[in-house]
Amino acid sequence: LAESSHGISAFGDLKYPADFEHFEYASPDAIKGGSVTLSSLGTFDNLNPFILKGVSAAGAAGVFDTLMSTALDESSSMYGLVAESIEVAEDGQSVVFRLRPEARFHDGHAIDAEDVVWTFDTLMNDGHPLYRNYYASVSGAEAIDEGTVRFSFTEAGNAELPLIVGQLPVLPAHAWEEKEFAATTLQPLLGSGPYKVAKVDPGRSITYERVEDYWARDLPVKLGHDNFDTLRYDYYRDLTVALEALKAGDVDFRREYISKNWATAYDFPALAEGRVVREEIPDTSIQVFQAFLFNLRKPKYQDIRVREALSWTFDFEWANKNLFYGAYQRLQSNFQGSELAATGLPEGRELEILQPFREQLPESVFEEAFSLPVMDGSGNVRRELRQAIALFKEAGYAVQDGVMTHAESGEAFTMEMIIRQPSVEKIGLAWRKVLERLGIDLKVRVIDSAQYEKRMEDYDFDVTTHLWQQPESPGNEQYDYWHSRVADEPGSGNVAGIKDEVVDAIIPLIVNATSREEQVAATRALDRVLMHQHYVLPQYFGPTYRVAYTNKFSRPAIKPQKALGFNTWWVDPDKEAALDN
Amino acid sequence: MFAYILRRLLLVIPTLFGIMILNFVIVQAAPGGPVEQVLAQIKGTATSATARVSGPQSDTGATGNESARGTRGLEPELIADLERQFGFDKPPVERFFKMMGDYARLDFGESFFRDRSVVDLVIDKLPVSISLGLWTTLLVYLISIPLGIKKALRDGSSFDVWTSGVVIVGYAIPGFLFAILLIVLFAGGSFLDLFPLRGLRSDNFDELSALGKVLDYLWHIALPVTAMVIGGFASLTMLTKNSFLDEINKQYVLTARAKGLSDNRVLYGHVFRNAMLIVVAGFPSAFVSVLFTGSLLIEVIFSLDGLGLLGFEAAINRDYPVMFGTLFFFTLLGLILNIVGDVMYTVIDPRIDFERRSF
Amino acid sequence: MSDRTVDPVLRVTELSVEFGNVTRVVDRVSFDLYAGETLALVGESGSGKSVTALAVLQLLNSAQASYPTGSVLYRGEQMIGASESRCRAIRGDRIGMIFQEPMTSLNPLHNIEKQINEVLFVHKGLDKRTARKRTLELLSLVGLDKVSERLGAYPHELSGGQRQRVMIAMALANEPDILIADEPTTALDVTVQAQILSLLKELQQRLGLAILLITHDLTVVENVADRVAVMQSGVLREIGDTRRVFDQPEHAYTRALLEAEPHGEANPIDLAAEPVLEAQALKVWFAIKGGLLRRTVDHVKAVDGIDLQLRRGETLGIVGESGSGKSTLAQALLRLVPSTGQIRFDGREIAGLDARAMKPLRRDLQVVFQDPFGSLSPRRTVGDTISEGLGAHGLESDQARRDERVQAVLEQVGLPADARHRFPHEFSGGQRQRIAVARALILEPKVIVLDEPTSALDRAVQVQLIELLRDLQRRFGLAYLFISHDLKVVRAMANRVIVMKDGVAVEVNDARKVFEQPAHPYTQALVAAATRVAS
Amino acid sequence: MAAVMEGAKGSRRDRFLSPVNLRRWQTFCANRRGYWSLWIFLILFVVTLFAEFVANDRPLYVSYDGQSFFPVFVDYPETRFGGDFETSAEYRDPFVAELIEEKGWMLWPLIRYSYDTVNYELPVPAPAPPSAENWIGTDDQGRDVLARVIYGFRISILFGLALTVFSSIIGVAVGAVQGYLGGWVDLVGQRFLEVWSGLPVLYLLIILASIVEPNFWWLLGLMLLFSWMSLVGVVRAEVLRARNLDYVRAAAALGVGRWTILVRHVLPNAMVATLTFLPFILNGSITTLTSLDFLGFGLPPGSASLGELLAQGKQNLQAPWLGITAFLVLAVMLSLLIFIGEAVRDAFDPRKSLQ
Ligand SMILES: Nc1ncnc2c1ncn2[C@@H]1O[C@H](COP(=O)(O)OP(=O)(O)OP(=O)(O)O)[C@@H](O)[C@H]1O
Ligand SMILES: Nc1ncnc2c1ncn2[C@@H]1O[C@H](COP(=O)(O)OP(=O)(O)OP(=O)(O)O)[C@@H](O)[C@H]1O
Ligand SMILES: [Mg+2]
Ligand SMILES: [Mg+2]
Repeated sequence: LAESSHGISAFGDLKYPADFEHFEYASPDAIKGGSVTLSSLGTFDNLNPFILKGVSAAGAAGVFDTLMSTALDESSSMYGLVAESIEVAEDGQSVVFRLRPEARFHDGHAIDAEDVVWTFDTLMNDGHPLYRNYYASVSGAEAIDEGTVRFSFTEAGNAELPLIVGQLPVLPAHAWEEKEFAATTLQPLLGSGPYKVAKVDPGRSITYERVEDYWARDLPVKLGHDNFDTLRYDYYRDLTVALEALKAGDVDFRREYISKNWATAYDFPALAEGRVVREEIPDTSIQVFQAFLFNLRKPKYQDIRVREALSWTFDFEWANKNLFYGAYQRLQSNFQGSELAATGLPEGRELEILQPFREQLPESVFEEAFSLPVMDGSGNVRRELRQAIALFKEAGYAVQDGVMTHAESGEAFTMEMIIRQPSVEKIGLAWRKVLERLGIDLKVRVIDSAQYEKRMEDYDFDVTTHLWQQPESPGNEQYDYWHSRVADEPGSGNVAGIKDEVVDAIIPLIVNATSREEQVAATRALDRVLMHQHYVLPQYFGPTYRVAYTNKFSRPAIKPQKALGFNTWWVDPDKEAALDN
Repeated sequence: MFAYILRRLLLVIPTLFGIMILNFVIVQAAPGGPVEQVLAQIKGTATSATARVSGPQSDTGATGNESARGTRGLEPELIADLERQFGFDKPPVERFFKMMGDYARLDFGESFFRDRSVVDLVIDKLPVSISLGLWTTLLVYLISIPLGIKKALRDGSSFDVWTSGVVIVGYAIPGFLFAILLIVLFAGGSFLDLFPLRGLRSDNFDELSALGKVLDYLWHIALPVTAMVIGGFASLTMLTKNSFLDEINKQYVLTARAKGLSDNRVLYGHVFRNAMLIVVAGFPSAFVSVLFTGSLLIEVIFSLDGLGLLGFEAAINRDYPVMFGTLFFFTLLGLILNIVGDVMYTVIDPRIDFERRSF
Repeated sequence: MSDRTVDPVLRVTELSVEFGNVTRVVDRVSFDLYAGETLALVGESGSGKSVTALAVLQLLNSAQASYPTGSVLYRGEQMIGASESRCRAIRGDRIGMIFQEPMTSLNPLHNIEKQINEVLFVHKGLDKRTARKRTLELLSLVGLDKVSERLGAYPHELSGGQRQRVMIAMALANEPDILIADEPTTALDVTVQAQILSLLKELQQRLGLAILLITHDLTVVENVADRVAVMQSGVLREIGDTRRVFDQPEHAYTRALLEAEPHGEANPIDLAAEPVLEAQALKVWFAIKGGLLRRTVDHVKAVDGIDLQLRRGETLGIVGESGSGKSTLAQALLRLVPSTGQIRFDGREIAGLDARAMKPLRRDLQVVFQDPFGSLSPRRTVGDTISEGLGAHGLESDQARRDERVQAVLEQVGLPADARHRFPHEFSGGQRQRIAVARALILEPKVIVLDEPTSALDRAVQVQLIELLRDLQRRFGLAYLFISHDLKVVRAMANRVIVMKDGVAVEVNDARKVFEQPAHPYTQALVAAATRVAS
Repeated sequence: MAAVMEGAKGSRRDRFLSPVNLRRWQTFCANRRGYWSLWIFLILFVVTLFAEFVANDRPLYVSYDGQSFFPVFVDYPETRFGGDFETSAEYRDPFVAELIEEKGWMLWPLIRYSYDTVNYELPVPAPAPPSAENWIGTDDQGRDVLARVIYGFRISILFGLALTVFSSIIGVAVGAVQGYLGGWVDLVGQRFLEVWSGLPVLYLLIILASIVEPNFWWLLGLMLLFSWMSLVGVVRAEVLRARNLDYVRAAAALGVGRWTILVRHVLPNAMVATLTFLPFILNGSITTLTSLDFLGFGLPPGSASLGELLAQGKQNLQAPWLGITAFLVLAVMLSLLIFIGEAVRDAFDPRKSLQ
């Protein structure tokens, strides 16, 4: 049997020892108290965040504790919360959690193994379908004794599985005896977490209050967390109005996702008077990978020269300067912002992995560091277009009567981009203007999400914008993202339809990596191949968290590396007092 | 007349049936259904129904709530499961007749996504819709009609010109822009912070005195109603004015004046009824349209949950039970009000009948 | 009766009225009206009588009409330019007005009770119950039957004469100082007419009512008026005591007016001529709706089984009590109201024909409605209205020829050619009536149904029109169905006469027989009344 | 002889404008507001109709190497002027401009932007405020607002006019027939209308968008399917009333055909309501197009549309020139139409046409 541990990471390299006092990024001196109002968009009609039906309230998950708690400054480590220790079976086929005897629900009931088992079974049966998908490789949970629970897996050696099980919330079985789980509710649910629901105004606002005698309050994983006495979410339907709410002082904290607002809308009296602070906090976590995606099932995109040519036509620099107030940076990798991103030339283990495939890969993989064309931001892209035209020529295209046409088939090269987020429309249209000069007609179509989903599922599209949230520790999902075996399965994650032997060969190396180094090397190799093959055309990311908040917060000196960590902030009574004057 | 009303009432049933069947067919034909909607939700790619209306939430596609591992492909069983859950494993014809059967028993089903009965949902949203609809309609009618009459009387005068200008400008101001403007000016933090930003009542509503409640309510609806009425005056005012101009020179008006009636009495007692056939008879349907469709954007901006939003979201999110349920309510109400409207015609003008005419 | 030593209640001096600053339709008219007297205003159709009356009450549309000269003093108070509120206090209370065209002068959407009550509410401040009582009283005073049932009736449910009496009741409701009566009895049969006139007399004696009576009926003038004023082309030609004017008219026009008299006999008829229009057992019942759901509770038997026959070249007069169903009968024959029974036109059964089948027949079956104003489209010029029939029957496709015919027919009825470019509201009552006649004549039909075609015409025009009709009849063998209260005119036109009462024909006979040996008591009363009035 | 001449002259003028119509025209002109509105509207309409000559990113005329070019009409590849690309020349590109100016000259339209021309040389991020270059600023994609308004006005007006004309004709006809005939025609027709108006427009749009790319004509067609219903009720009510009037009966007695009666005598009563509604229907059509754009079911992204401008106005409160421009355009257009409508109403009011 493997030995039990206070925490777990994919490769066993925990940053914090068993007797750690608190996470580095949380301050033990944080002051509990104060009340905070946040804004939320849309509406809610449900307090049970685990089911399909209803729109659950913001912050509803804060009422529940999970088996383990994620460390926000490590790539993939979790430390016991409800579970005191975790033990992965030698064969990797199961994992055992030992629960903390002091763990309590808010009604005083101890959290026992039955609760965990019940939660798992309930989520799998009546919970949101997401769980069935998420825990597909977990075959079951069983209570060994009152304080011990075992999860078994359908596959062995997947280092990711114990981690996702650790994310399992624990719900009180006894509170659900009479109630139907799958039904939405506006009755506050019994949980064990740092907060409980204090007041619900359906669809309009929800208020949580801190549980004073929270059982885990002084646990290392929770120390310095969840400091506000009351936490309230007000719902707004309209973004502009939500922003006004900040200006009017109805909201204490806001993250801004729109560069234009950030640049122009933040000049209101409260800010000038210093009652509201506007700040950019560097985002050091792995970035969402957002890219134009070509449907490689269509022959016209199968030519790498065509794909590369297209990358010469996307004028990010102009768009960034003129449309986004220079707020963004170009994504250069699938794993931007992480050590997993390929940089420079391949070396070491990465090179070793790639070497055997030299034949199948473009030479640039070994000879050049990957970079996307950088334009001067003037909108004048003549130089780049010449490149693009040259590539198109190579690929057998020529401009005839002003239209980019395949020389042999006589087929015009046209593109249709479907998008579901109106925000992408702008860059789509900017791109369209450039493509026009190549004689390529790019149609931009915005469609609603059900229709979008339908078309994506049927792969009935030409170009679209897609997002990948890459995990800090890549694993099985890479099969779904890139592997050829899912390329033709309807509804898979390999939306682009990549069928690349090299990619197929690298993915197992990532999944089966036994050390972080191996994982990193393999992932970099994958990243490098994907980028050099120009399967997708990367867009951009925002390198900072743009936040504005009432000037009453203090926060720990160290920010968590992988998140903003608002739940480690606290209301500083001095600042709050200063506000009132 | 009695026979006519009876006939009309009986005809409501086939009409409703026709509407439902047409809608059913068309909705089936639309690409993407509730299953796709759930899938999009699971994958985190679902965009909110009102995204276009309320503006993009983010420059990037990301909003910070992508689930880390949710983007993986979905098992076919899951999809089949969802289909079963929504009843899509049965053929459309069967589904339709089941739905109609349920409706006949006044069972309107439950929302696919919300776990509330359709009836509850509608009842929930009524206060907002009625508040907006009623006040808007009332204000518009109470202001436009006298104004239109006055304009008719003073046709061509400078009063006529400037009031035309005002109502037209009001009409041309897009309601939602005006709403935003109102918010920024009167409810935001940059200028005056006089009015609440959202909702129909304050948090402490229950603790207020009766008068306090009324005031609180008025305080909340002031801005949305202002934004809604601003565009409503023009057409009614002009219609009133023009109908009056048409009627005001008729012989019977002369008689009325010869009786020594005051201007108002002539206008409201005599001309009004003659001129207002369309306006008055159009009232019910105007009310319905304000109630159910006229206020989507205003509802979004003032974070009010009304029927307009409910219907729109249901349509975009493919929440069929809610969609058909609301459709059913609205059309039923619309049909009944049409009958009321037609009966009003005969009340207003006793010469009117609906019989066949042979010349 | 009247005392002319005191100040007149109404003094009109040098009054002129212009429309659109160009046409002067009343030119420097002056007259006084004393309490207790009746001043008759007579004159040719279109001479400005009605306009003068309206000017007195300041009821002309100020945007169109102007008063270049003159003043109107009511009890010494200037009316021209007086404040609206002052005028209002006088109108309907101190000065009552009976409009010339009762058919269009009532509010179509208010019932009778409401319309009469209103005057009482406004000036007397009566409550609903008392007002109702007074309304009932007034209605019976003017000789309306079934008064309490009629209170809820709408104008369109009343006959022309009934509406006229409603107008009279309304004008008298507040017992005014002055009554301006513009052709108050045109739609009334002689008996009712006599009743109304004596009612006025009685009021005059009791209250010192001053009456400005505008009429074409010189017999009436002779009987009731103290003084007569004669107008022509907007100018007051002569004013004087009735006897004096009638005996020694000073102005040539007055003389011409007095001399004109419908005379002569109806054209002889060819008894062998085949009937062109026949009806058998013709019935028109109007449903009376009651209750919340407006179900039919009873019927008004407006026409209750009438048989008639009209031969080529014949004139069939229809006389009878006001409200007896004459107009309804006419409309039924024309298939304009739903009826039961048989109607044969030109040997063809037309009762069941649909609109399309009726259309070609209509060319030969024309009508002049009792209410000329209502029967003219307000938005179409007179020329369009008159020529419309030509177009409808494809008669004259050439625009210029059509125009010529319109001009010709206008001339025949005594209207200027440029009338065709004007709209109906710009004409006087008598002019409108002639337009309606012109519209029927232009088609050269076989049968014309004439419902009170001469009621608003002055004697001279009346005579001219009758001559015209008779002439056409002689030349083209036209047949007329002639509805009138004016027995003189009927006599001058009709070969046979039907006397109607309560929807049935009480007597059908040769015209001479009817007038000389009336058989039915009602006819006797009618003829008696007519002679009484005449003497 | 002279008389004949006189007559001929008279009749020619008569034929051109009968005395009544002459009077109507005079009454129309007498309403100064309406009269001037008509002129302004016509001018705006014609100017925007030729938008390509007013606002374009291509010169009207190019003289190059002694030859004449008309880029507004013809696409000349850039290579024609010695450039790189075989696609249509981008005349605003300084490189191309230089090439041409070396050997010739260009005549530019008043506004050197088309509705989709991006001003790449913005001094500040888009939306840029009004400047000498972009007279009423740019939108949030760097496109000239004035150019977009000109093109947007054209497309909106054309859409609105087409929709209004067709839907009014259909609506008035249907309402008139139902009201006039009454009976079963009315009863069944009204029910049909109710069913029809119950159609889920949103879904039809979604379906349409999934089959074709919605363009001007598709949207026009689809909107036409529904927009005609707005007038039916009004017209029907008026006709139900007017068919009982005496003069309608009189026309029937004349033997005038029922349809002619309907058109000549009954419908004019519905005219006031119709005329009053027309400007609003027109504006409504434009707003419909606007809200379609708003919901993303409208014209393809990038098209010039007032709707998009409005949406941008809302999303860019910091750039008031967007919202204000959109509002002004709508307000001016609506005012003009309403004033014209009033004057037309006056012209057809017999009691007005006196002076
Ligand atoms: N609104 C108007 N516009 C233009 N002319 C008018 C108008 N009203 C009346 N007239 C003209 O004024 C003249 C006088 O009309 P008025 O009605 O006073 O005649 P009247 O003497 O009452 O005739 P009748 O006996 O036929 O009723 C007529 O020639 C008529 O054409
Ligand atoms: N639409 C209707 N509804 C109910 N009753 C009606 C209607 N039309 C007419 N009547 C009634 O029918 C009767 C006959 O009316 P009609 O108009 O035929 O009389 P008339 O003989 O022409 O009278 P007058 O000489 O007064 O014109 C009247 O009592 C009238 O009240
Ligand atoms: Mg007269
Ligand atoms: Mg009659």
